[in-house]
Amino acid sequence: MNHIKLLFFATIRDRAGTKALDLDIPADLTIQGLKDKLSTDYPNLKESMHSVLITINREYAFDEAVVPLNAEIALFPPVSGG
Amino acid sequence: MNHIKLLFFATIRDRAGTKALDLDIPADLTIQGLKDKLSTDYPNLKESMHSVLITINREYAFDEAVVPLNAEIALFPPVSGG
Amino acid sequence: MGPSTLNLPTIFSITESEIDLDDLLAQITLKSTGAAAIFTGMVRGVTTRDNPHETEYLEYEAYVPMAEAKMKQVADEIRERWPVIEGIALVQRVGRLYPKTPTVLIACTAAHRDTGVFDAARYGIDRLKEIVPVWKKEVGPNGEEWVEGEYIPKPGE
Amino acid sequence: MGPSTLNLPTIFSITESEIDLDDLLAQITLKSTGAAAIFTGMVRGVTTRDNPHETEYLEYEAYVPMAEAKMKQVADEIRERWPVIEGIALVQRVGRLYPKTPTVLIACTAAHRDTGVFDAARYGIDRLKEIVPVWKKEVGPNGEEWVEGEYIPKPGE
Repeated sequence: MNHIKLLFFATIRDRAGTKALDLDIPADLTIQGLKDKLSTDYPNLKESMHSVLITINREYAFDEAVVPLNAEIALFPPVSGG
Repeated sequence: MNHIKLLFFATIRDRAGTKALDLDIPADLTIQGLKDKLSTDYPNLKESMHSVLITINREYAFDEAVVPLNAEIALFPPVSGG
Repeated sequence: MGPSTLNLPTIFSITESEIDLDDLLAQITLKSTGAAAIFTGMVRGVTTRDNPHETEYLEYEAYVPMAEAKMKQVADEIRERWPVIEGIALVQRVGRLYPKTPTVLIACTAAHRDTGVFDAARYGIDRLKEIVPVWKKEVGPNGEEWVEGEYIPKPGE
Repeated sequence: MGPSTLNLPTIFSITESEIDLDDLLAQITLKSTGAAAIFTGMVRGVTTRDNPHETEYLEYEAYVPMAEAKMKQVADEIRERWPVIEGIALVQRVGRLYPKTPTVLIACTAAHRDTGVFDAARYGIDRLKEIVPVWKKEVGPNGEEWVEGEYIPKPGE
């Protein structure tokens, strides 16, 4: 198992209903696998999983990436600062 | 006769040795005529007359222009602000 | 040549405080600096383009540690593209911000104005709006709505 | 569309006082403003391009009433070329100014950053250095020397 920390921002946080979550996931889970798991466990997030940006340890990550041990994973919509 | 006010700036002022001068000139004198007169009356200014910028009443003026009555004429080198 | 890159001032911060242009400019001005290009964005109270509307305030939030790291990355990208740049400041203000308030600043300094300092500042704000994780919610007479970005970062960004 | 040109803030001044960027920016920010491009020039203490040298200070002087009229003209030219520009500030500081001190500022505001606000500011500083009657004398370890401009205004400028 892999113990990770999830952070949610903006619209994703609103839908998740929380800012952060600690989660245990299988050791070789990919980002795509994590999205699938979140869609199942948190139905409110399902629709967002198509357009969500995901970071692993503060770097942008993509579907094929395997989630590293004790990773800090953030989920958020395209940025809109400035 | 035409009574005009001359203003000198930067290098031209240094060479003229004064900031301002009141001058009586013939009524139909052109800017070129004024330059010639200044070259004769103030030998220090002669060399500067090739590259000097001249304004009549705060607008850039050229050799053919006739100096208007009671004009404010300024003489200065190309600008270097900023 | 100018001072080595190691000593060049680079400021990047997410802050809740007012953006102080004069102070930031002073911090990125070296003895060899002769020019600065600065961009600031502010909250528009009235928008006429695309979807005309009024704004009461914007509520900004950031993923702070990543946002600061990505601002540093934007500064590094600027220095790689325009090696003449001397100082760089990138500041994003967060929290509840009202119309006319500066929300973001990008400033670049160089010895002269004709070697890319304007382009560098322009690049900085464009890039910040692509990869720095900051979001804003708009609150107006018709309720509130998250402003949607559109850029999808590529691997390695 | 934005407010009528008549009410748009235009600041132009020759001053002996410190240039206050935050104050000037606030003065040219409207409710419809979302972006500002600002250029500032400062006294370089160390110059490496062309003729490398050091500068102790610069002594600026201006033909004040004409300089302010020409700054107004530069602002008018900016509005003619970029009608989206909302506020404009042009400030030239004069007197004895030391290295790192901002000497000149051009700031332009607009609703958005992608409709010419950067180009307008760039145009403003280029134009100011062509037609606004201001001169500077440079004082350094080897004595003093007037800085020579090179632009010759054409009739009607």
